[in-house]
Amino acid sequence: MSSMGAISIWTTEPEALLTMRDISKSFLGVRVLSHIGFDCRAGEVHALCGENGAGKSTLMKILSGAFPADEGTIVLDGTVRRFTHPSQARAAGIGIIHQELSLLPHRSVAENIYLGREPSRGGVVDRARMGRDARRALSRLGSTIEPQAQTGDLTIAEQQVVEIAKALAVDARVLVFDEPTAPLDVVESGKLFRVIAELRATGVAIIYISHRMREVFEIADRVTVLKDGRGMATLTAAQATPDAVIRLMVGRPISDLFPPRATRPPGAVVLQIQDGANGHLAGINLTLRAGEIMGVAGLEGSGKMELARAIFGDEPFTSGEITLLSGAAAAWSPREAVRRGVAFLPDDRKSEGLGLRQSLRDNALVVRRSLSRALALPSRGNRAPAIFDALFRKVEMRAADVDAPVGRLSGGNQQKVIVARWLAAEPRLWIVAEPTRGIDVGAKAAIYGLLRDYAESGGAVLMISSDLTEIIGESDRIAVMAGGRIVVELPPGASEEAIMAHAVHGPQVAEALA
Amino acid sequence: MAESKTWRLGLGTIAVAALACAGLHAARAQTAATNSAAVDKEFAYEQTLMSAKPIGPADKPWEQSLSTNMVDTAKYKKAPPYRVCFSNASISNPWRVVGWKVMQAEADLHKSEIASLSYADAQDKDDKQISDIRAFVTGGKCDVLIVSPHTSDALTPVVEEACKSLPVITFDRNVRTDCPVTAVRTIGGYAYGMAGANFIVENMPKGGKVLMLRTAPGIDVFETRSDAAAKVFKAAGIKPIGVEFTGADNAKTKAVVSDYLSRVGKIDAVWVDFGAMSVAVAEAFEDAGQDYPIITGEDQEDYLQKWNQEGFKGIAPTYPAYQWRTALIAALDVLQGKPVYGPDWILPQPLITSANLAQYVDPKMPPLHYATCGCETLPGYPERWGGKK
Amino acid sequence: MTRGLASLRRINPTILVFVVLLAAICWMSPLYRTPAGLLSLLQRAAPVVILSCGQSFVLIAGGFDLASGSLITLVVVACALITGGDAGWTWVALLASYGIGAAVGVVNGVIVARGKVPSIIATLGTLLSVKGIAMMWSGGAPGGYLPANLRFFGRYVWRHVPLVGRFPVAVVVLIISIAIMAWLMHGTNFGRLLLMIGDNPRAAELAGAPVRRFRMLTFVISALASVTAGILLGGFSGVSVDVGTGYELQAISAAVIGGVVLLGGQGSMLGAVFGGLTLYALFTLLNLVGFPEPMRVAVQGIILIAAAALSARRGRRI
Amino acid sequence: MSGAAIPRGGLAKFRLPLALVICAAVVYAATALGTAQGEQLSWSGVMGLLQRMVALGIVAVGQTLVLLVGSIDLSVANLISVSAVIASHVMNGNTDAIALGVLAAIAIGILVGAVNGVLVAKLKVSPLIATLGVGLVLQGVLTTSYETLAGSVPASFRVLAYGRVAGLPLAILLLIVVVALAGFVLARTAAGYRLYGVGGNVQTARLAGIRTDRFIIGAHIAASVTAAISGLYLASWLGAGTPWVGRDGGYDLDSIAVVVIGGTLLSGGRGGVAGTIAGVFVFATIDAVFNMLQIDPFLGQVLRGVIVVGAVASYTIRTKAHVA
Repeated sequence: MSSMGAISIWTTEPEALLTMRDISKSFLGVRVLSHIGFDCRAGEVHALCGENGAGKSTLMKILSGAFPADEGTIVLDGTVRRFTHPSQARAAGIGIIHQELSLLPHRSVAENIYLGREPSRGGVVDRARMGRDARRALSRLGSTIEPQAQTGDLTIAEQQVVEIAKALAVDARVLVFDEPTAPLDVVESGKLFRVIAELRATGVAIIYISHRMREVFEIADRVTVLKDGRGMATLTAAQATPDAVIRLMVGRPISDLFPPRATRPPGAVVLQIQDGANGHLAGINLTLRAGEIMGVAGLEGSGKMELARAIFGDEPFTSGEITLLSGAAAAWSPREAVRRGVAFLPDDRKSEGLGLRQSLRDNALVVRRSLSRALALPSRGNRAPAIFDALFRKVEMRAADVDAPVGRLSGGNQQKVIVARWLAAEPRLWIVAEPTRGIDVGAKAAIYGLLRDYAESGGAVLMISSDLTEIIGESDRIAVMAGGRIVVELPPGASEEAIMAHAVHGPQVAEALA
Repeated sequence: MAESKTWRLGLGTIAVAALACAGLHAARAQTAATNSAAVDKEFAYEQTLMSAKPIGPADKPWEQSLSTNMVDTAKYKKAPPYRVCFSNASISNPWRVVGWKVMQAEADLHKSEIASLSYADAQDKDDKQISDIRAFVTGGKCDVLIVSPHTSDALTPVVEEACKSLPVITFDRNVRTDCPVTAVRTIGGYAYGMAGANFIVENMPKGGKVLMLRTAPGIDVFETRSDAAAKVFKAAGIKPIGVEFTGADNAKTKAVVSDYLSRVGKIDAVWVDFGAMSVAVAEAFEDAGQDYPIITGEDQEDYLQKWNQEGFKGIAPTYPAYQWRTALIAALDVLQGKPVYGPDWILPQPLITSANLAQYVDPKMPPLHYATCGCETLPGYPERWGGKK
Repeated sequence: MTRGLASLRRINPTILVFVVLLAAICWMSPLYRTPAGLLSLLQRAAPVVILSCGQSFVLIAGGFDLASGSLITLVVVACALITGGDAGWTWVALLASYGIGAAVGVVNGVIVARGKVPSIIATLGTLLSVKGIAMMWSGGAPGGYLPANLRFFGRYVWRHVPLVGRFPVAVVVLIISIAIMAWLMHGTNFGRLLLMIGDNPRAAELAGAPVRRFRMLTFVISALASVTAGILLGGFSGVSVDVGTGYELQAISAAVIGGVVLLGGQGSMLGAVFGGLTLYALFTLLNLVGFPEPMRVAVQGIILIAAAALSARRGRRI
Repeated sequence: MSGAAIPRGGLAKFRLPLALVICAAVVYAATALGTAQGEQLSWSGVMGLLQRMVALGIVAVGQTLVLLVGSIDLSVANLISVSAVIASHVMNGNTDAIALGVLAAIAIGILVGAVNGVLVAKLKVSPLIATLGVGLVLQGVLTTSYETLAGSVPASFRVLAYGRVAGLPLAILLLIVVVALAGFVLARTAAGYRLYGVGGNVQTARLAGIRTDRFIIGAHIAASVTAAISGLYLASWLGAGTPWVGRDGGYDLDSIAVVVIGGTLLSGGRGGVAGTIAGVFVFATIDAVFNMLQIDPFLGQVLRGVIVVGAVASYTIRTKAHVA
C-alpha cells in the first residue's frame, strides 16, 4: 500500500470519521461530479439522496477505489487517502454493498463472503474456519443460509443478505449501502434495518443510498442531497422532510407521483387464466380487463415474477386454461406472446432489457423489427425520424443522439427506451415488472403517467412490484401472491398492512381468513 | 496514462518478437550449407543406385531390390494363418490412401495365409503411434508388425521395444535402429531431387530462370530432394530466381507462381519437391496466357495426364506406392521363414520421362492416383482405386 | 476535437490499411497497376472475402464457425465425385453443394441454438465430422476432375472486356455474394436484429426476436458462403484433399481485422470485406517482397493481434 | 448460466467426472472383452491406455486454469512444439545439459504466457485472437529457425517418458503430480479461490480487492508452463522435438474440448481439473476403442466429432440461457 500518501492534517470536523471534500470527476470531458463534499461520523447513518445521474454512485465508486477522482481529497480518520484500486479501499476499512448484486453464482456462500480475503495459512485456505466465520456473520444478520450452499441457488433476497455479510466481513469502519433494499421485500428490509441499527451502535459510519424516501427518513441521521453532480445541502433528520428533500432533488415539489385512477369502467376481458400451474405456480385464477392496471404484490419467492414469466411464455404454464383476447394461449414462447399483443418490461434492465452497445434507435425498434418480416427493410423508424420524435416526446425524453449506444444513458432514460419500444408495438396486454426499480423520482412519475395513459387508451396492465407504495398508488386491483398462488385480491387503496398480512402469512392463513 | 503505457509495452513486445523472427531467419541462412560432406556421399551413392540394375523379377518392381544382402528369418517361421498388424502414420494424403489400398489388395491375394490384418492409424501424431504400437505389442494378437513411422526419431524406441517380442518390418520412412527384420525403402530423396534438376539443366536454354517450389521446411524427405536439386543447379551455375514454400496447396501454388510471373515476366522452368503442385503450376501459366515452361512433377495421374495432353517438357521422378505391397510381402516371407532382402530392402525408383510416359499415364484413373502403385494386377483394379474400367 | 476529425475516426481503419497495402503492392509490381492486374488480385481474394462475410454473420450474432474450412473441402470433393469430370453434371453438383452446405449450417445451428453447446465446441465437432465425411466419401483421394464449366466460376477470365481488358468471373460472383450479404446484414430487419441478438440474446428474446431461428440462420449463411468460396477455390485451383484447410481461421482473422467484435454485437459487412481484402493484400505484398514463407504466418499473427488491440482500444472509448 | 444440472458441494462435484470416467472405462472394457482382446485390460494394457493421456492431460490442466479465469489459449499447440524443439536443441544429446534444456523450455513457456496474459489483461485483446496470433508468431519463428535448432534429447532424459517406478510409468506420475498440484491450488488455496472469482466475474473480483490482471496473466503463464512441460514430455517420448508435433497433435482445440467435456464453463468461473482429466480419459479411450474395433480412420474422425458435441450437449441441452 505504498502508493497511498499518508499526510496528517487538521480537520475542521474532528469527530468525522470520513470526509470527502471537493471531489470532481469527468468522463470523456463531461463533468459528472463537481466539487462535492460531505462527511460521515462514526455511529452515524448518513443518507445520500439524488436522482439518477446526480452522481451518488460515481462518488461511492471513487470512495471504493474503482477509479480515482480528478480533484479533491478523501480523509479517513484524519489521514488523506488516495485509492487507485479497490483493494486499497478495502484495506483501509471501507466496505461497499453494491447496487448490482456481484456474487459468483457457481461458488458457495462462504467462498463469496470471503472472496479476496480467505482465511488461510501459508496460502492454504482454512475451510473449516471460513465456514464457521461465514455462519457467524450470517447469523449476525439473522439469517440461516447454509455457508456451503451454492450462491446461484439462493433467492435474490438471500443473495442480498450474502452481499451484506460480504461487506461486513471486511471489518469495515465505513460501510456503504447502495440501494440495498431494491431486491428486498418489506420483511427482508426490516431485518436489514435492524442490522444497520446494530452496526451504528458499534460505531460504524454508514452511508446509505436509496430511492425509497420512506426508508431514508426511517433510518438516516443526516441526509445529503445531490443534484446534477453538485452537493445541494446536508440536512439533519429533523430538517429532512420529504418535501424539502424532494424539492432539493428535483428542483420542484412533487405533490403526487401517481396519476388519478381509471375514469371508465373496465372493458372487455383481455386475459383470463383458469387453474394455471407450472413448476413454480399453482391454481392461478386471474381475469384482466382492458383499461385496468392490476398490481401483483408478494414477497421474494412468492411467485410474482414467475407469474409474469408464465403469462409472457418465458416459463409457460404447463396446465390450466389461458385465454388471451379470446384465443387459447397455452405453452407458448415470448415471441408468440409478443405477436399476440403482449408486452413485457423486465425487472432487470441491463441483463434482460437492452443491448447496451446498440444504439438507442436499434433498442427502441427491436420489437417492431421482430414483428415485421425478417427480410423487409429495417423497420420504417429508420427512415422516418418523425415516429421517433413522437415516441420520445411521449416518454418525455430528448432523442438527442438516437445513434449513440444506449449504454451511455442513465437508468431512467434506459427504462424509457424500453417503454418506448413497447409503445411502438401497440400491445394489448402489458406485463411490467418492477417498472421503477433504481430510477429517480422524475422518471418514476413519468412512467406511472405512461402506464395510466396506456390503460386509459384501452390497454391492460399487469404490474409486478416489490414497492408497496407503487402497488397501492397505481393499481386498480391488487393481487397478493404467496407460495406460488394468488392468495387474495384486494381493492384499490388497500393498506400496506393488509397486503403484508396476506403476503407474509401465505395461502393457509388467507384461506382460513376466507 | 497507465493505459498508453501498457499499450506501448504491448507494441514493444510485438516489435521484439518481430526482431527475434528476423534474427532467427538470418541464423538459418547461415547454417543451411553444413554437413555438406555427408550430403555429397549420399548424393553420389544414390546416383549410382539410380543407374544400377535391380535383382528380382523385371515385371514386378515391388519384388525387386537394389541391395543384394539377405537376412535369414528361420527363427520367425510359423504356421499360417498369420495375424498381421500394421501401425500407419496416417492416410492423410492421396499417396498414403493409394498405398493403403494397395496393401489391402495385396492382403486379398493371400487370404489363406492371413488370418487378420489389424490396422492402427496414428492420424499424423507421433505420440499416438507410439501408443498404438504398444497396444499391438501388449495385445499379443500380432505375429508380425508392419510400421510406417510418422517421424523416424520419435518411433525408434518403441520399435526397438516391439522388436523384442515380434518381427517388425518398417517402410516409407524408417527408424534409426537395425532391429527391424528389414526396412523397405526406395532409393531416396537425393535421387528424386536430382532427376528433375538434371532434366531442367539439360533442357533449359542458357540463362533461363528457374523457380523452386517446396512443400514445407524441416521434413527430411523434402529436405533431401531440394538439397539435391540445389546442388545440381549450383554445379550448373544456375541460380534459382526463388525458393518458395507452398504447403502443397494448389491455390497458394498458383498465386505464388502468378506473382512470380508478374514480377519477373518469364519463367523457363519450375522445379517442385512434390508432384501434387505441378498441375497448379501449369494452370498458372495457362491463366497468365504464357507458354508452359519445363515443369517437373511426380507420378500422380493429373500431372501425367496434363503432360501427355499438353506436351510440355516434363519429367516425373517417383516415390513408388508399390512399397506398400513390398512391406506386406516381406512380412509374410518372414513368417514363412523365407530369407528377405535386408536390413535394407531398397526398391527401384522408376523415372518417368517422355519416352516411357505412355506406359504410366492412364486417363481412366482418377487425378490423384499414383501410377507407380504396382496395383494393375491386384484384385479390384481399377475400381478399388477409383478408376473406370 | 473538431467535427472533421471526429468523422474521420468513424471510417473503418481497415480501409486505410488496405489502401496503404494496395499502394505498396502497386509500387512493387507493375502488373497490379493495371485494372486487369487489380482484378486478378480480387479474383484470388474472392474466396477469403466471401468467407469472411459469411463468418461475420455468425460472429456478430455471438458465435464462431470453425467448420467452414472443412466444408470447403467437402464441397470440392463432392463436386469432383458427382461430376467425375462430366460437364453435364455440373448443375447437379452445384445444387448438391448448396444442399450440403445448408444441411451443415442447420446441423451447426441446431447444436448451438437447441443443444446449447458453445459454438466453438459445436463447430469444432462438425469440423472433424465434415472432414471425415469428405474423406470417407472420397475414400481419401477424390476420383475425378472438376469439369471446365464448374471451374468457370473460379478460373475463367473474360478477355477483351472494354475499359478493363480482362475480367474474372470470380469477381462477379464476389460482387453478387457481397451484395446479397450486405443487404441481409444492413438492409433487413434480420440483420439489425442480429446485432441485438449478439449484444444481448436474452433481451432480444424478451423483445420477441426469434433468437434461436436467427442464430441458426447465421450458421446456414456462413455455410452457404463457404460453399460459394469452395466452388471458387475448387475452380481456381482444382481438386485436392486439403483445399479448405485453415480457411476457418483466415475467415475469423479477416473479420476481426475488419472490426467485427468477437462474441457479438458489433461489426459490418464493409469491415468484413475490407478485412478479407487486407489479409489477402498482405499475403500478396509479403509474397512480392520475397518475405520468407514461414514468417508470413508470424506477420499474420502480429497483424491480427494489432487489429484486435486497436478495436479494443476504440471500443473502450465508448 | 446456472441452468446446467451440475451437482454441487462436497463429493458431489466429482459426480460428472466420475460418470464420464466410468462410462469410458466400461466401453473400453466391453470392447476389449467383446473383441477378445482381454490383454488390453492387463496392467500394461491399462498403463498403455493411461500413457495416451499424458501429453494432452498436462496441457489440458493448464487450459483448465485459463478457461476458469475466463480466457482461452490457442497458442499451446505451437508452444508445445517450441518447447520440444528448444529442449532437444539445448540438450543436443548431452546429459549434462538436461537441466539447462528443461529450464530453457520452462522459461520460454513463462515468457509466452506472460505475453499472452499481458495482451489479454492489459491490452484487452480478445483472448482467442491474442493467443491465436501469438501461436501463429511461434509457428512462424519455429518453421523459420528449425534447422538452426535441430538436436535431440539424451537417452537419460528419455527416462521421463519410458522409465517406471514400481511398475508405474514415470510419465503417468508426472501427469498425476501436475493434476494434483493444480487441483490442490484450485480447491485449497486462496489463489485458487480468487482464480474462480476472477473467472466468475471480473468486476466482482476487482471490487473484492483482487488484482484481477495478475490472475489472468498468472493463469496464462501457468497454461504456457504446462504446455512447455507437455513439450518436454513429448521430446522425451519422441527423442527429439519436431516443429509439427504440437500442431499435428491438435493440442489446442483438443485441450479445449476435453476441458469443456469435463464440465468447465467456457466463460469461466466453474469447473476444475477433475473433470478435465475425465475428459482426457474419454479421448484416450476413444482412440484405444477405435483401434480395437478397427474403425476406419475417416469414420473415426466423424465419430470423434459426434462424441465431442454429444458429450457436451448431454449436459448443456438443459441450459435455459442462450449460449453462443
